[in-house]
Amino acid sequence: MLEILPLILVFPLAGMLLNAVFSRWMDETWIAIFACGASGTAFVIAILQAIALSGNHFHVETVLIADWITIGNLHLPWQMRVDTLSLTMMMLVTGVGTLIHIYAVGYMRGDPRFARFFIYLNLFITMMLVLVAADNYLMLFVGWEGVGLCSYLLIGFWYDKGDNGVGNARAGRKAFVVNRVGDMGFLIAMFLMFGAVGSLNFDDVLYFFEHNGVEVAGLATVVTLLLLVGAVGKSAQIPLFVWLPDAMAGPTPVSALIHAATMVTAGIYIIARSAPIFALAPVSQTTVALVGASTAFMAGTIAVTQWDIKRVLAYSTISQLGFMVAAVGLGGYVAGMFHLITHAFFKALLFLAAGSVIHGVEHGGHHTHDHCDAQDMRNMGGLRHRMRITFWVYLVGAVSLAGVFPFSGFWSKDEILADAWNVGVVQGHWHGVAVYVLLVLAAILTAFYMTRQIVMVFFGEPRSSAAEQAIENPPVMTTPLIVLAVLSVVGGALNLPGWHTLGHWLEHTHHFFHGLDFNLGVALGSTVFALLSIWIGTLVYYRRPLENATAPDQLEGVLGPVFRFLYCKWHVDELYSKTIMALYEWKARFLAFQVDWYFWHDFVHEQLIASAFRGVTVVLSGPVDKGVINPFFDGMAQLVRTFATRVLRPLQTGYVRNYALGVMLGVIIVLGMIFVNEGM
Amino acid sequence: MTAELIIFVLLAVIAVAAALGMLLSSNAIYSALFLVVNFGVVATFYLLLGAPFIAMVQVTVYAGAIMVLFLFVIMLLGAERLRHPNQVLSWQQPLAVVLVMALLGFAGYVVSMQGLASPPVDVANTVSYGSPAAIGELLFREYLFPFEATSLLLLSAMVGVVVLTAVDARRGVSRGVSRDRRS
Amino acid sequence: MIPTTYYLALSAILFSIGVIGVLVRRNAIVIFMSIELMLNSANLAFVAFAREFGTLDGQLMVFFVMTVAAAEVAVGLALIVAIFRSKASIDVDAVNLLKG
Amino acid sequence: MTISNLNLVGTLPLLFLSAWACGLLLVDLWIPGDRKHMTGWMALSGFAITFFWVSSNLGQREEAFGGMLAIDGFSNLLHLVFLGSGILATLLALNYLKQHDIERGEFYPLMLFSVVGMMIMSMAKDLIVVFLALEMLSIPLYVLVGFARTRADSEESALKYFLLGAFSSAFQVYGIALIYGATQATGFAAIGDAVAISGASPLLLAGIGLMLVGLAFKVSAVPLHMWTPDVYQGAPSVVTGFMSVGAKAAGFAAIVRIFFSAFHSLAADWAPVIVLFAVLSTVIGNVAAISQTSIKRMLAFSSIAHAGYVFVAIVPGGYGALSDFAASAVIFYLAAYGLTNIGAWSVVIAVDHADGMGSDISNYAGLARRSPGLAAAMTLFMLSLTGLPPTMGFVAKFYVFRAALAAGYTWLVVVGVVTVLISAYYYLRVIVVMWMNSGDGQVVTPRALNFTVGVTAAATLVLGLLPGPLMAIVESSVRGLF
Repeated sequence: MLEILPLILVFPLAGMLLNAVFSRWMDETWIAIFACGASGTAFVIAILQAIALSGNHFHVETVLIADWITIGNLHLPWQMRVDTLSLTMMMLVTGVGTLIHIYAVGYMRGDPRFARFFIYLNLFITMMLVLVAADNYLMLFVGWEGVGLCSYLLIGFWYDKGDNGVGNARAGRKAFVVNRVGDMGFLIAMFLMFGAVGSLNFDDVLYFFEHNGVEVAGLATVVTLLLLVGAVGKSAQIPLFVWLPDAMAGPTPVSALIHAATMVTAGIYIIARSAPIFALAPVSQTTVALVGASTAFMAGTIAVTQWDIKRVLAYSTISQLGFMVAAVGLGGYVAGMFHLITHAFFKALLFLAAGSVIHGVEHGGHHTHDHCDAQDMRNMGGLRHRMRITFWVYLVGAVSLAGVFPFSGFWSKDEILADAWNVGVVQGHWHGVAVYVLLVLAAILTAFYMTRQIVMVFFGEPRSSAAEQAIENPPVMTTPLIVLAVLSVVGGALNLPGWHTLGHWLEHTHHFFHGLDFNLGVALGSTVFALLSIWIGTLVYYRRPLENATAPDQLEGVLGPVFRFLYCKWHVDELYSKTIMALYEWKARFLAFQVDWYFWHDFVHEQLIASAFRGVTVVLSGPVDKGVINPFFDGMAQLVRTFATRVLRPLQTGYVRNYALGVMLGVIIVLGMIFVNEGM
Repeated sequence: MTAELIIFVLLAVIAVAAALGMLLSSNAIYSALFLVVNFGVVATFYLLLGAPFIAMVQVTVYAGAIMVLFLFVIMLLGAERLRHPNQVLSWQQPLAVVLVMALLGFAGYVVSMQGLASPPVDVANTVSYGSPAAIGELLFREYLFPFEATSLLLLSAMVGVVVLTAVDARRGVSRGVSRDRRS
Repeated sequence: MIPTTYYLALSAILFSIGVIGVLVRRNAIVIFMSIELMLNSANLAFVAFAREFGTLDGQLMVFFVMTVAAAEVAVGLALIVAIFRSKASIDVDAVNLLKG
Repeated sequence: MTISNLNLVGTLPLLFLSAWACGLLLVDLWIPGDRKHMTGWMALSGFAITFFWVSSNLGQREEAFGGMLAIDGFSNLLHLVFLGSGILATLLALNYLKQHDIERGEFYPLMLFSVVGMMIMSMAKDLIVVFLALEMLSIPLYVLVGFARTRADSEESALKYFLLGAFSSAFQVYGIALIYGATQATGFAAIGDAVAISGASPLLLAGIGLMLVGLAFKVSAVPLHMWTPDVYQGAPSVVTGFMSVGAKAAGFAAIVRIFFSAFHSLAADWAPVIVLFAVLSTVIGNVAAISQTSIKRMLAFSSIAHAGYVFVAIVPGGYGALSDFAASAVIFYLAAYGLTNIGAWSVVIAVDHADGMGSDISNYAGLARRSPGLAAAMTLFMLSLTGLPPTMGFVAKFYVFRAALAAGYTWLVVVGVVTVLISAYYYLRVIVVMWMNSGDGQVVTPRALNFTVGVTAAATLVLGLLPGPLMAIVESSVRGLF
């Protein structure tokens, strides 16, 4: 039974090739059938594998496809690995992937590049399966690069749209370039592992580290930190997260599949896969946990300020990925994987539902010739009447994300918090406490911005004619939403306290993976925080809904210049590029905002909370996101390019005598090196 | 010994002077003639070194045929002097001198480390050494392959010259030079 | 008998003069002649070494170098003639279309 | 008069190709001017026959012409690289020459002569043969570079290539003279013996340095690279595709043979220079490529960078047991680079118009829509040149870095990885322009060109996915040679 595993790659690949070759003779229906069928078949195979594996007493199996690289004693085959960890990912990728395929059939209908979209999508599924089914780091890297390429192609899918007609293409390139930084870490880690172990097979490498224990702790620290660099790039953590919000330029199913459910979790997967190495490197674990927790918090604060329905979700995704990274950093691999799964359900759901909203509003816009921005939440409002199914599934996704009992997000997020509590309070590590505090704050923010979004989009009165005329989408789009909604509700059952189904399942892969007992105190605490946050959000946004599409955010009245200042992102860029100037101006604005504080009798608590949010957000999303990190990468690229243009190009003068001088210089350098080396 | 040394120094001075003359003449014709002188002196050195065959080849082929070809081309093109003696690359010259000085420095080091030991036997005076017969024997025995390869090399060079200078009959454009010359 | 080292020194000097000729002259033909001078000085070194060792291999080498030089001269002069036809100049500094 | 160990039989493929070239010169005289592609087809068949002849007997271990030539797995595999690039370039030339109105029958014999020179270069076991082979491959190339005589840039690049090539080969000759003076020999084996006995003298080291300069010039290593972009841009693109693979591979063949066998015991002296070449070439080549707007110049700088990666593979050659490994890595890398690069140049030819205006990267805008197959192939080539999986370029880079790691040059591998990262930037730009910009302009894709692109693209992908058999062949052919 396990021998059929390679078919899981064959079907999506075949679907891709079929569509690539024959799409010009097929209509959309057939393209869709091939693409969805390919993905669905892969899902069925994954299920069969799971059954076979449990029948096999969970014994790890490897399936050799072909020899690949054999250099001396180095043997790297195309070999797939079936264990509970890889199967979990395979089922998730193919299952959620299939649902998103089906949804995309409706979403992309009529697009001139319909076939190409599904070609990319099937290629992505193939590559993602290569990533999770690999039996060695190098093959994993192939998948890793492959999904990166697909992601990049799909972000730029509507390459002729975006700012100045090139914005989307630029977003794609940004994603690619930023990810290469992460890849560099991954590659160097791989070479180091290879140098020490002489192999890149998971079993060999992990055995080496487990077997040699503390003797190789130094190496383990370096390797894991480099792996972390890779994971940080792929999973959009500080400081490499900048590409993910821009990646929302791609079609919404792509955002759901690649930039929420699957590819971005590859970083968590690789950390989980390398768990035994991380176990030897407490420094790296601490770093991982803190990076994750800080990202979770920071992205949460930024999400509060966004207008674009997908950008809110993008920052939310970064935040939730931070939860997972923090979890695996604390050794809570089961919790991390659990959250990975539930997050895949509800975030895919939210993205798809957001896509449904956008689609509906766009449709309304066509109807009324109101060409407002269909992704701007200020142009929405009152959609709960016009798009009932979308509203309800969105609500399910949102409460699940907010961590409300008994939705799936509650169970998984709670387990992460329990892990943090365990490390911080029970075991008494300082970083555990820090992670716990940051994650709780992030959870509060999560509930707040989801409330804000729900209220803005679905409640109140429509704030544009497009929203008034918005209509519900056809069943091909809503059915996957309903399925995902059901999964978001019941997903928590995967790893209920007491049963620990997922924990026991994953334990077969590695003994590091074991769940933690339910912590009632933590659970109660986080539930209270979540509900409180929702209540505050309701107070701010539901009681005083936006008047119209151009009205300021409720908090904007409170925060005045700060909000507008946030809104003008390019302004912030400019501001913080002149660092010193920026500090002064920020101070001035801060004072102005205090003076203008005319609202404070009504909402004093909210204002306190809100101003804290805003203050931190200004700092984080301003200088850090827009002012430091972006310019850093742009600056590096610019520096290299300037060097090439200003220094290297003029050297190439075109005068043959200059070139002869170059040859002569080479002669002198070579002779000089040889003689100096010899000691003259 | 001393007489030999005097001859050597004298010839060496002439050789270097001729080389410098080639380097410094602004007229390409003079350069070529200076180079002929240099090649002639070097041919004398070959004789001193017991290489009569090579010396002969040097005079006939190098100083003779090749340099005549040079002179021929210079005169044909009327390119004795450059039309515009402006120096575009003013920094090239000093840099070149510095680099060549460095090269000479390396050469001096290498030569000084070499020592002044004379060869054990003076083969230059033995009759058979360097004679055409001895060379030919070696050429067709040990160096057969390079010899054959050279023939191919010359053939391809010939073809190349035809390609580069032949005037395209279809266009019938000769661009400044008479059209029946195929180098 | 003149030590080989003297010849080596002489050939190094001639070689350097050739190098500097390539680097500073602008007339393509003179540059080319300088290259010939470099080859020639290498030949001198070959013959000197051959005499030192009492073998003929060095002289054979010279023979081949000369042949190659002849081939190079033929192709090189043909090229220069071709360039002259289109540019009406053999100033290498005037041949400066491709750069950057 | 007898010659010891002549072994004409072993060199038959070489002799055959030389004879074919001479014969073709004669036959060409009777082929009318408007049917010169027949000469091309005949040259092609000569290449093809030799290709299969050589590939039928890869594992030989023989010598010929009294030990002047070696016929072994190393030379045979590289023969396949030369002949393969010859075949592909001839295929491209069939239409290219006519399209650019420079069709002359001599083109093909010159190409054959050049390949003969390359083949000799990879077999050479004597410095004089190395020198002659270098000239044999260069002189036809000088002519081929200037073959588009009607275009000023072709002439200009020929002059530059010629003057600098002659300049650097003068250094090489002088280097050979010094080596001869230091070791009393020109054969690699005899030099190796002499070096093992007497060790390094300044004379020998100077000779090695000067000779290395001549060879490094041919493979365009920084700082001897400056001719490369100008010549690659000015030369007819078929010639560029051919020489960027063939001449480079031949240069590396000679470097490997000389340094792994004759100067093996002096690795401590030459390895730092090789490392320097590796670092300078990868860094300068990749960084300079970023600012280029012409795809030809970009590929030229990319070829400089790739020379640097080959140098990375050569570094371990000085470490006793690793020299086989290094030689295999060099061959594999050259094969990968050759396939990919000729493929890329075929696409350049397809996009290039006769007026030479199609060589800007912006001309590739919208290629994905105009000619999806061509764009997909070009994407593959760019990915392979970057070294991304699952292409052959990735495996080759992996192979090279693995060799350097085995010799303990971790920092060199880190430099390599960082430069690969830099290179992603400009290779990616081509992909972006093809797939994400819109534009128009015609593409000329004759059948032979489609065939070339298809073959190279398929090989790049297949050998990236399943390089095992080729690796096995390479390793078994080279084992024990150095």
